Amino acid sequence: MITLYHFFFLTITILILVYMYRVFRGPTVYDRILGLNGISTKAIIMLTILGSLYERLEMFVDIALGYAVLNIIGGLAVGKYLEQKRTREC
Amino acid sequence: MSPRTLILKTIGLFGLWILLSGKLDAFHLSIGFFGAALIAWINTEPQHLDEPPLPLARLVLYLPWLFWEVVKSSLNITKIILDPKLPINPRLVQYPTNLGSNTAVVLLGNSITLTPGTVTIEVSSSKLVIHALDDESSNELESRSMEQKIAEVFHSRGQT
Amino acid sequence: MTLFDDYLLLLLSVVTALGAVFVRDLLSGVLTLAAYSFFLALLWAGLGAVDVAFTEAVVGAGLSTLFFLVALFLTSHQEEVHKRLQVRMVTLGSLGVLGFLLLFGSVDLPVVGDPESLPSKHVSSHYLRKSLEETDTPNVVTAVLADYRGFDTLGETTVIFTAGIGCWMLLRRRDDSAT
Amino acid sequence: MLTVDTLLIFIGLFFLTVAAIGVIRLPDVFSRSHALGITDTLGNFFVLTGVAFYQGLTLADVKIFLILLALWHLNPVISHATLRAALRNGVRPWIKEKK
Repeated sequence: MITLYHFFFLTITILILVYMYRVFRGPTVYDRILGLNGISTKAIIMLTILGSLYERLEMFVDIALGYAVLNIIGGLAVGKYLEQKRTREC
Repeated sequence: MSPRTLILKTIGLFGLWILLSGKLDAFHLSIGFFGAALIAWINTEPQHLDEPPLPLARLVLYLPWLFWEVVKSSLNITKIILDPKLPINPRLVQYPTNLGSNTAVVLLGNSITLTPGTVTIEVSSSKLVIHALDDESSNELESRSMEQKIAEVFHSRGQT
Repeated sequence: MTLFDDYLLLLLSVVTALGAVFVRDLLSGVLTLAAYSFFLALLWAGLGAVDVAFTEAVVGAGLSTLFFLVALFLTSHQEEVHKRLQVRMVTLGSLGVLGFLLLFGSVDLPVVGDPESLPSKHVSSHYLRKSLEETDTPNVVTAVLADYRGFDTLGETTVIFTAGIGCWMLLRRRDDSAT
Repeated sequence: MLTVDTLLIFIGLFFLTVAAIGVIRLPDVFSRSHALGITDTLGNFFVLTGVAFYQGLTLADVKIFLILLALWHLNPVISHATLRAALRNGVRPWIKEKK
């Protein structure tokens, strides 16, 4: 049975594909990172919606929490990396 | 680190553990307690003693106001993006501030970034460089209402 | 209707995997790889393997990205494009053969959840029936990974023991005078 | 059947879609980060509160609240770090041509 939550899931998938377009096109590295940041935020939302879909929200929320925290560390590391290393635009 | 901060840290982490695990039997509680104590013991970062403590009560009052600002400016940006003409006028704004304490400046910069339409790019203790997307959000920035609010929260010398 | 989500997730992981290969910039490649392993984690979670999913999300998407970044600190992050046609053809050909073999092998795999398939008839029924009373672990996959396989393959415990020692070495309190 | 949770998620998805359109339409990194700002704040808030309403009040709601707190707190920091790196490495903001 297809519920509204399937529709939500589909919408977020399409949104992630839109962000992937930005990641592929660039034009600068920063655009790609911005796009990926958007993807990871969407992914956290996707996890919670998938959790409601499978009726096992408490399990998926745990994963989402861990991912959110580490995602933030990763984002900061990328920012630091880009600042220390002068980058050519590509 | 004084024993008092150690105990406070342990209690805070233990509370977080109980929230996250949701199990109240002796086994999980004891694991959580030892884990919290261990982490509090390992983290002996010196506290920033020169910073005043956060005025938590007034901060709680500040958050709903911030949320309302976020809603307002989000609707503004939504209108801009959905407009076929895309009426944007991006610019960099130099924003001198004299909030004084670093915590207040960080809160200001974070609030400005959280509000869609304005993003903090550079921060120092006396000046921020902000990228504003359109005229309305840069006018909002010029009115300095956010800085006044934060100055009220911190009771510092935020002359505007 | 779980197949619906599985197909969407598979589509996303294929797109991100292709992205990781085709993006010319190494940094973006690393980040796309992180997104890819996250969707993989979602697939694991969909199959009910909580702690595999958790490990994949935390280690695959989070920590290994950090390690790749640290490695990138030491190199240039532009990829050099090899233009030699011959090498590319060999790579393409061998990858094609490998892909064909993998797809060919997947034809014989049992359907997920099929009670008549060979793996379901062996020890799995014992695990499914007894794992809660034998190991006190609510999730069967976790019980198999951590309890049943923890000691029959010695590697599992050795790895965890070594990781514990490593954590201790990194996190132990140093004297304030030493640092 | 339009309940509170689906309504909230619909509102959130609307903002998320607007943000995605903005990320495609806007001209440079700096203005795109504004579009992403909508997602990070309002979209997340509405979708996550919607999901929290879905099962009534459970322990999962507390964790959803923690996720929301983490996202609200640290997404500005990430976008700030990215943009600062962009500016320092010589990416100039796009400016409207004077007519």
